[in-house]
Amino acid sequence: MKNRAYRIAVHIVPRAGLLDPQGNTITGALHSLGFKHVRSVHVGRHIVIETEAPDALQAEASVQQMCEKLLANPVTEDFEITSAVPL
Amino acid sequence: MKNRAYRIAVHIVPRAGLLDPQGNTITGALHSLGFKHVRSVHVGRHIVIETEAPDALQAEASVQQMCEKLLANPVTEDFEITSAVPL
Amino acid sequence: MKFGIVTFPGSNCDYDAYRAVVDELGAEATYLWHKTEDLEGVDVVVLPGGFSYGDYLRAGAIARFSPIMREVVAHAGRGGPVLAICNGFQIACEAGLLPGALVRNAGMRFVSEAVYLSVENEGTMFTSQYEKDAVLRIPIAHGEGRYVADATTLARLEDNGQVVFRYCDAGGSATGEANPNGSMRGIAGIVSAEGNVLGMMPHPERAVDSLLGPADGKLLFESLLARVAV
Amino acid sequence: MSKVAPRPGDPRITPALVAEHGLNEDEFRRLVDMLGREPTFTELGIISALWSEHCSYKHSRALLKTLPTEGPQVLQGPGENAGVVSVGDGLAVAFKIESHNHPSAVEPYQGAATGAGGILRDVFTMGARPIAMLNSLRFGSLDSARVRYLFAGVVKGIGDYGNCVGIPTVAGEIVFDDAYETNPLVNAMCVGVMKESELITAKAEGIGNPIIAVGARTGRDGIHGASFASEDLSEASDAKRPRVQVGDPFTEKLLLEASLELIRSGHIVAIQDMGAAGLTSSSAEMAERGEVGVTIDVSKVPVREQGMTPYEILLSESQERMLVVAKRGHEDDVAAILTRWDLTAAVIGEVIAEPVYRVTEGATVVAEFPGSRLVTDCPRYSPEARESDEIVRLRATDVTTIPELPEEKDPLWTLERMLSSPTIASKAWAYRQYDSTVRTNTVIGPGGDAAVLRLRGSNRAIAVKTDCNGRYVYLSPRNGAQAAVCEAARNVACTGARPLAITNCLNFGNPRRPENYFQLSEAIAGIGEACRAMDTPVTGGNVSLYNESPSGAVYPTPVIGMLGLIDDIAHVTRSTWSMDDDVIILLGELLGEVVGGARSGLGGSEYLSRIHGVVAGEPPPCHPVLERDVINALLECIREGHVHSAHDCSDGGLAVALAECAMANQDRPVGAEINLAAWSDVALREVLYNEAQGRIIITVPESSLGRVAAIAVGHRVPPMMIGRVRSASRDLVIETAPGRTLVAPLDRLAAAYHGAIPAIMDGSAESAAVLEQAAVTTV
Ligand SMILES: Nc1ncnc2c1ncn2[C@@H]1O[C@H](COP(=O)(O)OP(=O)(O)O)[C@@H](O)[C@H]1O
Ligand SMILES: [Mg+2]
Repeated sequence: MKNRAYRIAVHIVPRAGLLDPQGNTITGALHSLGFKHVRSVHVGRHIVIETEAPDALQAEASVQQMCEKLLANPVTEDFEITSAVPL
Repeated sequence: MKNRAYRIAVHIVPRAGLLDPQGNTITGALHSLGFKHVRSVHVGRHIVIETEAPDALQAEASVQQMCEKLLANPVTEDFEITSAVPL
Repeated sequence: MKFGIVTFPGSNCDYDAYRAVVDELGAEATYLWHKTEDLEGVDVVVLPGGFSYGDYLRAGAIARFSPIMREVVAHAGRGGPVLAICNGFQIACEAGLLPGALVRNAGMRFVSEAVYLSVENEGTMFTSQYEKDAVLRIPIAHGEGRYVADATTLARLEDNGQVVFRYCDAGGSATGEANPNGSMRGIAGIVSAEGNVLGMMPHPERAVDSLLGPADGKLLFESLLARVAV
Repeated sequence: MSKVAPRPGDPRITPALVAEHGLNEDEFRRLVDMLGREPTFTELGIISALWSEHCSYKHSRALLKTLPTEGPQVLQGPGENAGVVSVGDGLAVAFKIESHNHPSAVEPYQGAATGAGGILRDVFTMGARPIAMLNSLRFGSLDSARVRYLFAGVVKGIGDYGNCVGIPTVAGEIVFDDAYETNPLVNAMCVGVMKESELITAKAEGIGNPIIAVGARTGRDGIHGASFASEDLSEASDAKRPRVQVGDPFTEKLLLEASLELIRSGHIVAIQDMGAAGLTSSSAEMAERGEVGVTIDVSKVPVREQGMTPYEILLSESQERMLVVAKRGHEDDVAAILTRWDLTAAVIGEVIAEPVYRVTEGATVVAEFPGSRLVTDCPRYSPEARESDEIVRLRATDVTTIPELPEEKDPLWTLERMLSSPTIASKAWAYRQYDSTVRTNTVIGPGGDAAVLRLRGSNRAIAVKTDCNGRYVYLSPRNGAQAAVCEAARNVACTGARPLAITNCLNFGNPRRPENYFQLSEAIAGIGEACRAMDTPVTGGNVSLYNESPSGAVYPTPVIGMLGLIDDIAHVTRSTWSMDDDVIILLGELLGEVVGGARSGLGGSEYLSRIHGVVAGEPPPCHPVLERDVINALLECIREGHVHSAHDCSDGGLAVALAECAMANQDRPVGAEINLAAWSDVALREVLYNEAQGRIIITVPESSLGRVAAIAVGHRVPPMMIGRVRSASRDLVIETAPGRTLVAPLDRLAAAYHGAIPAIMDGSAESAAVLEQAAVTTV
């Protein structure tokens, strides 16, 4: 079976409940810039992967593995994978 | 007019054509872990903002401003704003 | 007794550890290249500081897959001593040699300065030569040194005496102000449950020569030497 | 010569295109004359880079020739990637400073990071292992949001790069002044050590030897960076944003290790960084130094992007790349070393006998120059020099008539206000972000007068520091440049080091304006005079012109990077007080030497600028010969073991220097009793804040007093006992007139000095933006 290329985005976010200094710092900075209506900010990683696979499902499965093995730290992070988009 | 709360996610990515050392290094690591089909990886930030606004459009407009003023580096990054989700 | 100092591609304190062991302790040391799978019969493995793979993604995340890490894990499994400093600590956590994780400093900035540490457990093979409750002055230099773990893990670490070093002030009190990176419970260094893997963010290998400042790190290395001498 | 035809798709050479490449009509005629035909687009690009100010030094070369460059200590003077001096015991030190001003103005984080990367490569390509980095920075006032963003970004860029490569950043300076508002100065210096025998130069040699591109792949970044660095900063620069280069410190670390291994391996004959104007300038310079021809095939260069043209490949300023000339037949050995470090190497050309500089794309020749003329035909300019009337007027201002502010009735107010001036205040906010202790050589890190690094395998140490007071140079260029050399020398001497040699970075405005060229030529003359008196030859440096913004040129800022040598590590001396009851002595005249009737007043002082917002008056006269006497006196006292601390007086004068001695060391503030009543006939502000040159505060034990006085007098230096250290006291007490004292609590001084910059930066939105945007790792 022939492979084709897919693009998949992954969001890796700090586990809820962990102190989020980055989010807090940005919230503070936004307030001081006049964005008073901001309630909260959370920052994670947005990783865009282009990979080849026989189909979208297998592309996603392989990205799931990448997250488990390398991209996310299971102690501190959660991840979510968006659907594969054919290129 | 009464404000309500929205959640908006922003994706900030390194501008195309610029060197992406982080993406390159992760690509290399994924290859050596056996994910040979990976073509490229780009790492950006995934920022989730909760803010109040009269309506979704204005919430998005204000997040657009936040990106321009603070969140994204205008010289090296592009950003994209997802639709506001009422909370 | 022989120290094996692992060199990952972006290690940069491997040299400091080597010089500390050889010049200041008069012990034997060798560099171990990360692509090899041979520990060359060393007694103590040092995972040194630095930026193993540029610390891209997360500090230590990629290095733990280096070929040599399998051997290091096996060595630790046999009860062999592993001294994991700074980036080494991050790698050890990523590799599961130690519980918890090291994330970005609470102040978000890289912090380079000399801090005070209290020795919380002088009964380990790394701290036997220190006095009880000793206060040490040792440099830190890191951007991702905030130790985090879940509540159960933290409780277990405390109960088992696995918290070996805590950030403190000059008088030995672990105040919030003395904590340079927001680590939970001011934790600066922990040992594994078996006591043979020490991970710490401060750099004892930079504190062995009084020409450069207090030599409070020297006893850590001497503790290891004393253990094998027994 | 080969036939060179335009490449299909290349733009036509029009006057507009030529102008866009920064060539004037005369320069274009020279080019056509050299080639004997119209250039191709690729050739125009090459020349535009090579004849840019940044690469060709066309406005400064004649002036630079006047600098002293020789001495028994000099192993390699200007002209190579870095200067090299012998420091004894078979060891040599390579050091160099370079600017990255314009890239940092556009993108502070990457601009500063790649600046640090570039200067590191300059040092390790000499065969030296980098052991320390310094940085000299100028920004506008921190009141401006943009300036806070630039400051935060530059500091983080320097830190992240140096920290990752593992080279300690140990010293520098940071000055804030409106003159640098939109055009900050970012100068980075690197210092490396090697055995004398390991010195290698970047001279292409050996006909038939392969030319190898090493390190990162070539992308489209920074194309035309060199000519960009040679233009005024204007609105138009904003449109040039895609030119920014991104640094990759991890690859740099690999390149550093691989390059040193290559150099020691004996497989190569030359190595050179691909810096400004990338492959073009590195290959042309190597050929020129070796007086050989080269041929480069751009199709063999490893690229990062598809469809790159020869023009783009030649002019790319992608970072972390090296050009190597290997010995023929050793290509595989070279490749093996690089592979071990996960780097690539590609043979892209050859050293040839024919005296041409030739570029091919496969078999097609796309550019060719008569090699020897590429450099010799470069235009040289000595434009008109004329001092600006306005500056003459400013200098003639009688600043003694400026009335005191009502607040100054309280002298503690003035002292606190001085100490909290961001230019004077502690820079720990910045250098706490720099790993200063990695490699375990740092005997004195940031916070001392100069940094001191031990030399392993020897009982010696080196001291390094950068200095320049741009305000002095602005008001009086020749004198100010001398003062920069002397301050740097004094700073290294205060640690116990004998000044040995300098590198310099000349940051000036557009040289085609007569008032700017005047400043440049006077400043270079001043550096030369001071270096001759101090016996510190110039071993290299960098010229950065066109530092202008819509509001005018920056202060002329010739930053001096000084290297000093400490023969015996036991002589290392610190700047802060420690021993109770030590006698505090001022070496040098409190009000400056009276030479030719001129005495130092408050002209050009930080006091006038900070308290009164005035930049005017005659800056303190600098007398390099007297400075040398003071330094010699100090060093003799240190060598005989009398000196417990030494600190020079510079910005902010005596009062600021005394306060620093007392509380700069936060771990251990130490009080003192000072008696200045003997000067009560002089205005107090002049006594406390005049910036007379040639002054050093030392502390010695009572028992050394007689000997120290004798040594000083032997060097024609007046030693003045001005007080005593009181280590139990929590105050700095200064008797300003009989019966009148200024009691300055140390905790208040410390709060002003240590708290000023954090109070502005921590929690500022710009600082947050930098931390967020520059996050390599975001959790
Ligand atoms: N950008 C910087 N990087 C590292 N160290 C710095 C920097 N700026 C200032 N320092 C350090 O802070 C101290 C004070 O610097 P400076 O005010 O220039 O001293 P001086 O007035 O004696 O020349 C020095 O130790 C200097 O090396
Ligand atoms: Mg000084």
